[in-house]
Amino acid sequence: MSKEHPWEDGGEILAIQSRQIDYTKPLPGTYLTTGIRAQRGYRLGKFCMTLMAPDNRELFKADAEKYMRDFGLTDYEKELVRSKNWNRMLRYGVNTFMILKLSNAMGVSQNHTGAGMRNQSYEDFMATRNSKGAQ
Amino acid sequence: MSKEHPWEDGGEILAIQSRQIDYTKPLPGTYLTTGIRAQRGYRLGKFCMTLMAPDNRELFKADAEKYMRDFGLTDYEKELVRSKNWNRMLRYGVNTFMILKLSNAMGVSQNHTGAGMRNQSYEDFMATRNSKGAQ
Amino acid sequence: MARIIGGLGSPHAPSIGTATDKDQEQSPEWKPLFDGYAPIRQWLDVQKPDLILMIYNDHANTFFFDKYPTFAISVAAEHEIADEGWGKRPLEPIPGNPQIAWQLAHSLVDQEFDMAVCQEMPLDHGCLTPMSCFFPPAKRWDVPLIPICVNVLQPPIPTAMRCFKLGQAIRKAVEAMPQDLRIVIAGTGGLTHQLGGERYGHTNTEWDQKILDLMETDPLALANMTHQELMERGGAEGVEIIMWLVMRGALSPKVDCIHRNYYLPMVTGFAQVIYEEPDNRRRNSGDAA
Amino acid sequence: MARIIGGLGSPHAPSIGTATDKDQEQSPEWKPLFDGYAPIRQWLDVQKPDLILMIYNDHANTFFFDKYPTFAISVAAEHEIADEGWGKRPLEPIPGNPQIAWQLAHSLVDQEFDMAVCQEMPLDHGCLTPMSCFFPPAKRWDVPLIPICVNVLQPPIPTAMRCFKLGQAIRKAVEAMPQDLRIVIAGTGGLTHQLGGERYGHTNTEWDQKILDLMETDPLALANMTHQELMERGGAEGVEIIMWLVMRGALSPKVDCIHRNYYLPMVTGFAQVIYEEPDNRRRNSGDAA
Ligand SMILES: [Fe+3]
Ligand SMILES: [Fe+3]
Repeated sequence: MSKEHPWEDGGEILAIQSRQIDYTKPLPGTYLTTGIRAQRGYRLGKFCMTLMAPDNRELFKADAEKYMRDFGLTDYEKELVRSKNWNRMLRYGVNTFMILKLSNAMGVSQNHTGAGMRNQSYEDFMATRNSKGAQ
Repeated sequence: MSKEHPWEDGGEILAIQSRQIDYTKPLPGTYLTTGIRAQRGYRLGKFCMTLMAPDNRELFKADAEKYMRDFGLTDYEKELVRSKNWNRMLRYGVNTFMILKLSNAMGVSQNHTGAGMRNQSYEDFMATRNSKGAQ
Repeated sequence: MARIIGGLGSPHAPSIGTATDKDQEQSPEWKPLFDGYAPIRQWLDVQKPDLILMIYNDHANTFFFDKYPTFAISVAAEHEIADEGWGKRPLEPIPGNPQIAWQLAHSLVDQEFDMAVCQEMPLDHGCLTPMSCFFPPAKRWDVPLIPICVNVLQPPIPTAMRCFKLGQAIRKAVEAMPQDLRIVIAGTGGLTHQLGGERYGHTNTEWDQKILDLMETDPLALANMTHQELMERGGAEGVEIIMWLVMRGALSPKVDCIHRNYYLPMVTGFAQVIYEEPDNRRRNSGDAA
Repeated sequence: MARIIGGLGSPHAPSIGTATDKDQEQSPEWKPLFDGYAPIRQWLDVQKPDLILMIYNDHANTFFFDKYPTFAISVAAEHEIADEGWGKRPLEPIPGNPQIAWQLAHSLVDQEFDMAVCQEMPLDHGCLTPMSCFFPPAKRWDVPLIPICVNVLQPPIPTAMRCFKLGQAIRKAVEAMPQDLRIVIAGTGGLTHQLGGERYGHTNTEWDQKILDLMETDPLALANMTHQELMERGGAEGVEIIMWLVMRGALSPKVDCIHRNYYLPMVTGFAQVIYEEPDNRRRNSGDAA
């Protein structure tokens, strides 16, 4: 486990008591963004939201480094974006639907993003599906 | 009663049933913004909200007509703003707290606005108060 | 008196809207899904409701986490099409019904539901997908819409039971309205899916079929489940079925399920239903006085 | 275990904040008001609470009617000072307590309160006035703040009873927290005032005194009143006292009112109270084991 970034290994326990979700027993491969995780990921999530605007997407595509710097991402956050490691972003605290806005702006389709999250090639992932057309 | 603008006389009945407020018996001199009244006043209320920004207040003070035109107020709404008739604005559907943003931008203090709503001079209104300093 | 004549269930995946816009509804991959909309379109055509109440969720297009409501209701006269980051769908803005919506908002808040009340609510695929599936191009937009938005994106999200109770409160509100209105309520989203993490693409057809059984005959069994149970079986985003429970809560304990369809092509269990109010069936068949 | 040690009541008029910023607290006109804060400042100094829960209302500075929540809670780490249209007050941003706030949000939503959850919530005079009155410059900001915002601006607004129940739910949430925290809850706004229409400047001292009596000894009598009754007596904006009922609902049925002050200089009946939890008094006087 990374001492500096204790969320990296995915075993982070959120300090929330709830009748609805047992945060001490997280579902495997699932990272609900709430509590400290949501707080940590807020800036990067907000960054992803800016990519809904066409003009911003153009700026990002033209010079991602400048775009990230201008927004004020931390070095760690910039590295996360560059890595296209969607699961790391989820663990950091970026909500799934923010990530889909980022991956879209990076030209990665939803199911390519998903295959990446599953640590599979797109083809291997698609081979597990019933119908390849209806996506 | 104005046929074209049936809300003008203040006797408008909002078609809302509620356990909390009897909209068929409006409190005299009181115009709650909800329902059709809130819908009607929405654009003008949004206009007032823009005057929270210092730059916008400067533009408005420099050329109110241009500012209103650029925002897209209707002729009726422009006339309402020019009139400084706060009660008419309330009846039209502009919430009290939007009006305070507009009157502030027009250089009218809250208690001057209030005296106007009471159809009193500022001095006559202040004579009804316990303490003139704590305002 | 206004009344609810029936409930619809529908998925709301954006890919379905794209298929519609690209004229792919009859392609081999999409036909099994759109065949499931044919009876819904026909039913709506016959019933001619005066209003659709759409229970849907925003996907961070209308709301952001700076201020995320648990429940929101639109009182807008017209609903813009949201740009989610890949351009707006080619749809006209959808008319609302402010008078009924304000009344509904008042009644729900009086009944202790803490709604965010929205005079502007651009709509994303959560609402647009079912609308464009219910109403083919020639029928857009004959029927006005009141969207009710539920947070299923970021915990704390409302309990399944709270959603069921919201449906019950909506029914109470509708039945107190003096207008002669025939209203359809729709629950959207689900069924099984998960879009984030190593568990991306989790599906569970058996559970989906069980949901459809319980939704019809024993919705309280679903309403009593925790989010944890729902997510464990149906995936993190599978919790969206709490929006179907709002629809179900607005209907009679016993409904006539006159249509049910299921198709799981890729990552989401798509299901459609029509639950007709028994009272409405009787009226239409001439049995009622 | 976390616990609520007492409740405060305070007006929140912006003019009070201006008096503070202009160093007019001891002017003849303002002294009768600020004398009422002296016992509160002293009590807070002695009690040293770990957290303030502030029940306040936004005045269309943080939220607009495009999307207006009934109840909102801040989970932010820091709260910006809002510019209401006449420049920001010269105050530093106020720290929150995200860990406790997220826990509170979860607990309230689990208890069927449909909160809007806010990761950014700039604060207006509704919250800033009491904060700067409770904590003079040397004490800013020693105690973190969780603001809870109530719609009193545009109907439908929550019923008085719903607000009282929100207070009860907050208490339940606090008492389930394992942390050893001593929490103060404050209700703000009111008493009698009306800022719009020919009835501008309506005041009612007799009713204000009655509110203060009932708030202490029979809050359910207030909770059972309709908005119409409250507005008729206390003016349209006098309905703000439903925020005091949230505070009161979070306290024991019997409280020790150790301070009460009233002053009506211009258009608003200003009142301050300290309601101490009997349990807290016993602990401090050494009676408790
Ligand atoms: Fe969805
Ligand atoms: Fe206020």
